Amino acid sequence: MQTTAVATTKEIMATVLARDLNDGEWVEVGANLPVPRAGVLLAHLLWGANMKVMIAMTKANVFNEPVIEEFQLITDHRATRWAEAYYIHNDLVENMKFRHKGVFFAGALQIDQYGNSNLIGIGKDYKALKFRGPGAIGVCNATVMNSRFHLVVNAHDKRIFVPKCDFVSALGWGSGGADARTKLGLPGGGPRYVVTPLCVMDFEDNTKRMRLKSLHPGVKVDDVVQNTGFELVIPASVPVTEAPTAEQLHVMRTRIDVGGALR
Amino acid sequence: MQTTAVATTKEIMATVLARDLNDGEWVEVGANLPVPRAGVLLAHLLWGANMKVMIAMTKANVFNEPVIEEFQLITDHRATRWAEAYYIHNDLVENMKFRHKGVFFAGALQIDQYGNSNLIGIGKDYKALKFRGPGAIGVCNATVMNSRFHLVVNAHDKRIFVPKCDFVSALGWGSGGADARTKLGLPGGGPRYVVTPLCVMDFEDNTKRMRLKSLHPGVKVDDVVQNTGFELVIPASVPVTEAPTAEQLHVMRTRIDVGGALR
Amino acid sequence: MTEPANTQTLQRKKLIIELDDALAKVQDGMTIGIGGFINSSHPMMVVRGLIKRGVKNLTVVGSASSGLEIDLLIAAGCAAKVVAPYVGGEVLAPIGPAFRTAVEKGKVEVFELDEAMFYAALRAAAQRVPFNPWRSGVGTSFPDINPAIKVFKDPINGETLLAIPAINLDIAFLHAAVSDAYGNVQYVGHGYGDRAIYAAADLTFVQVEQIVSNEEIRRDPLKTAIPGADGVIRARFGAHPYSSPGHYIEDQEHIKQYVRAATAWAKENDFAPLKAYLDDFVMGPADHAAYLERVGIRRLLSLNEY
Amino acid sequence: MTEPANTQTLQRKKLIIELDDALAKVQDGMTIGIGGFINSSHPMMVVRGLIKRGVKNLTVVGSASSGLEIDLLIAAGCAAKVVAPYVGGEVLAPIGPAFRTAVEKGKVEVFELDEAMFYAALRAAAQRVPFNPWRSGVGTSFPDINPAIKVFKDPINGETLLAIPAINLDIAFLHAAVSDAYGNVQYVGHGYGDRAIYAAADLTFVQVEQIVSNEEIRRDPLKTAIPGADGVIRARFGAHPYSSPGHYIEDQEHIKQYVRAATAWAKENDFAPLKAYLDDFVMGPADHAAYLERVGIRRLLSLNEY
Repeated sequence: MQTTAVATTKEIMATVLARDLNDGEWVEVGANLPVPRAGVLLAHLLWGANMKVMIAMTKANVFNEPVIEEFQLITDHRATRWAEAYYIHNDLVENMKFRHKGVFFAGALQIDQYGNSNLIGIGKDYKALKFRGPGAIGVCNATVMNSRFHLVVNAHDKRIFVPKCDFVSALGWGSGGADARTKLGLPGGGPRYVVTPLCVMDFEDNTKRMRLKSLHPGVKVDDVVQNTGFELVIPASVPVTEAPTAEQLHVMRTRIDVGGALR
Repeated sequence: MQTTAVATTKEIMATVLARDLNDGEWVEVGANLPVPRAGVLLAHLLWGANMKVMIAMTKANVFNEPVIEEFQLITDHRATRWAEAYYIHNDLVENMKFRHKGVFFAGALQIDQYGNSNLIGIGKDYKALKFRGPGAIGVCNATVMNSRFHLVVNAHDKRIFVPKCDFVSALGWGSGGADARTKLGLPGGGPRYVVTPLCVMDFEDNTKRMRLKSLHPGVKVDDVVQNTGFELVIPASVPVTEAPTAEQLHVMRTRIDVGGALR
Repeated sequence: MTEPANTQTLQRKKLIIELDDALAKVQDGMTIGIGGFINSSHPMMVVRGLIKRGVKNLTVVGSASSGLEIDLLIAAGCAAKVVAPYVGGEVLAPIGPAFRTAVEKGKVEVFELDEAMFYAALRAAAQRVPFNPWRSGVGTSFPDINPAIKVFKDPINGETLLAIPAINLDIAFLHAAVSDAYGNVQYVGHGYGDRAIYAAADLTFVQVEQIVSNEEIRRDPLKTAIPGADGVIRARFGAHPYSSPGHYIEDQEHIKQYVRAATAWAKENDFAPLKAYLDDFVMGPADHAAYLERVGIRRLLSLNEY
Repeated sequence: MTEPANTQTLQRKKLIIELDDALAKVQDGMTIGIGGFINSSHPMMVVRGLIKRGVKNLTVVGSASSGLEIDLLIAAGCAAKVVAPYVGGEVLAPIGPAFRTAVEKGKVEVFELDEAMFYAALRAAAQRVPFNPWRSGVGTSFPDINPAIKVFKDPINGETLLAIPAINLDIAFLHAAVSDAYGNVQYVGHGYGDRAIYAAADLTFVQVEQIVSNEEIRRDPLKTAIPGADGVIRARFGAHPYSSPGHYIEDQEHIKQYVRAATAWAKENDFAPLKAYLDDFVMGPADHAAYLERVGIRRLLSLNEY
């Protein structure tokens, strides 16, 4: 690999997600979620030949596709061309066993320090919302039933990272503590990473408070602190987020993101 | 119709069941239940062109079939040839709305005076059965969710018609009374007819005690009374069970029961 | 012996109906299901017909991820309550603009739930039980903001679960690829969650791109997703501006035109563009053909998958 | 820029396994699901394999209507508990003879339930909830004779319902027409309730008449009933003596031979004929091919659907 191309922030974010994925896991490739899509496909193509990839509500394996065409909408029927099986949507949402090996990616309007998140709306009074959100879609369930999930947002500011979510549509670590989920009887490993355009965060083992894990190139600790509405756990030394290797970047740009959505 | 052929008891029983069925209803054609099968198909061919007939776990319409081949086993794949749709078996058993228009036929090891019935086994102690039955199959549910059901047995004796079932696997009218089912929150009209080789019985409107409705040709009231282990309601006058018309018998013998299972 | 009389006099009844026959079953205040998924397979001919008839106070049950067909019903004032885990158009409209503003203004009530709760509720109706239990959602705001969802202890192990009440549909409206004349409906592709909507409904009317022979249906019985539609309605391009798998892709230009109109209401409190959209594309055209003429055949012919 | 390394070094792992690989996962005392329906589609190669290995104390979860494959497991002493709404062979054996006598003798416990409760229990496992509610069965003996089924008041309306506990399968064994090498399984016909058994299982092994290409599977993704088998096992005539839709009908003569042997145990308390049957057709043959040789190719070739 001789290339010295520099990865974009979105490409770095995708690579962070990819590195967390293991071969054999079940992952959704959402449409209109280009960063998680690229992360999933990067892992699939480079070390996840046996990952089960859900594209447009089908079970697909695109490991041998030279170029994985991108579709803008999750309903695009052309994306079902790779299907080995269809997930009838109610079966998909009602059969939970396969999600033991699943990894999920969620967005949010608001995220608090324990990784609880909100897609319902903004406002103290549910009956008089200041801003009505899109609704929880499948996020409430998918963040419980999958082995773990990552919160991925396209902006890092105090509107998103709030001391307390007005409403919680996907539980993170509740009021904190490693048993926050198990004491409610919930399976699944909960939120692992929070990936933003500034940094990667994870959760402290015992308190499950959000913790700065790595800073994207050029970002300073203070940039994160100033744009986060709660107190983050800041380790003594925070590394720079590992960039994609030349091979990873090459595969991303030539097979996954030919259209350049991440550039 | 010039024929003067005399119907057999089983043909009469089938005709009784047929006459109860209305066009548009949903009915199962069980394999190895030749009497209900013939009754269903008779209604379907003669006045039920729009009945939805379940054959071998498919939705079929055999109205235009010249001869409806009979299969001995419910699993015979050849009987799926008429399918317009498949009933995936768990969908069939879990989707209950269509059964609003359904009519069901149940057999039994024991039947009591309120039409409660038993397929579980014989014996006072469940842990030490004298005779282990086959199990309730789908009968417990189908007798609740369909609009009504008929009990159909191949023998009429005191082993079957008992004062009290050892176990109830399909509820009839409980301990009696027209509200016996509704007070338990159960939909469906409950058992309507009990059809045996001797007679047809139904249930008195208020008490829901079993009542003699008609006697098959040549059978006397006393034949029924002597072979029934509880006190039947016997009306002042009991008609002879209406035999199939010549046309009905002709259709039955030439299109439905060519093999003569009922003869 | 004579020939049996039946085959000469009786015949199977065709269930092909007109749009108005289906719409006539809808009464104000009913609970109505609308199939499809975000930007695909909504029964838009029916949706426009409902608006044109001025149906009011509907409880509109969308699909697990509803699109802007629900937004349009809200914009037109047909919906009093919406049951949908999502109302939007993905990149074309992250949140349905009319949905957003009508909820913020208190004009429409939301039955707040996520996809899994949505199917649990429909399934309860299909199974004729008052509720189904679900685990996910424990510890979230759902039972607080939707009082119909109850937290309870399961009677077997005493675990904390949510009880999701049955949502029974008076009528479900769906859009599919084909059916025969007898209500056997097949999709191209998987058909999203339409089967679950069908299973929860007292009556189901399906608009289809084409009616095919019963023999064609019988070539692949596994494809029959809806085996008992109460009526099927001819509706070529009937999902427009949304896609119909195997037939046409979504009309993004048209959807954006709607989104612009609805966004004017949401952001500037200006209803005029929505009024104009409704006049042009819903109230104005005399029927489905007139709607398609308004859209233009050249546009329709451009919506090719390949 | 170089070529990406991955396509040269990595490849998708084939999931075609040997019978013994699947059987090795089974431990005494496990809860095992066996697919099919009465006289069709049971994974008999696996069933014979389980018996041969001498597995004990299984909780055997049959299909909604189980056949004599469960009877055979009981006869062979593998089953401590049976979960099945029916065990029999229709006209070939209205009640499974070994089932009947083993239950009467107290050798086998029955988890008493009907088909709807059966699927409610499997679905609960698939949904990872401790139970599902069901209405039918209220007022019957089921909650009395099966203490695992609880009568309760629903938390929404206070209606009386039954709580059916989840039945989680450690391993499901199924028989199907075809799969590819990657665990995508398709049936000829509807596949009975096998999908529900699969959905409730931690691991699923499917024996198939034939392995086909991935491309063949992809010709009709809707047919893929089991999208994630953990292993597929080649098993031509593997459902014998039961039918395999699209491949062969049941071998009634062979089934009757078994029924005669099991009936001798049930009616005359004479286990010798069953012992002989087991020796001849289960313990004796070294492998599946040897079993089929014992049955005889002429017999096998006679089991044609048409």
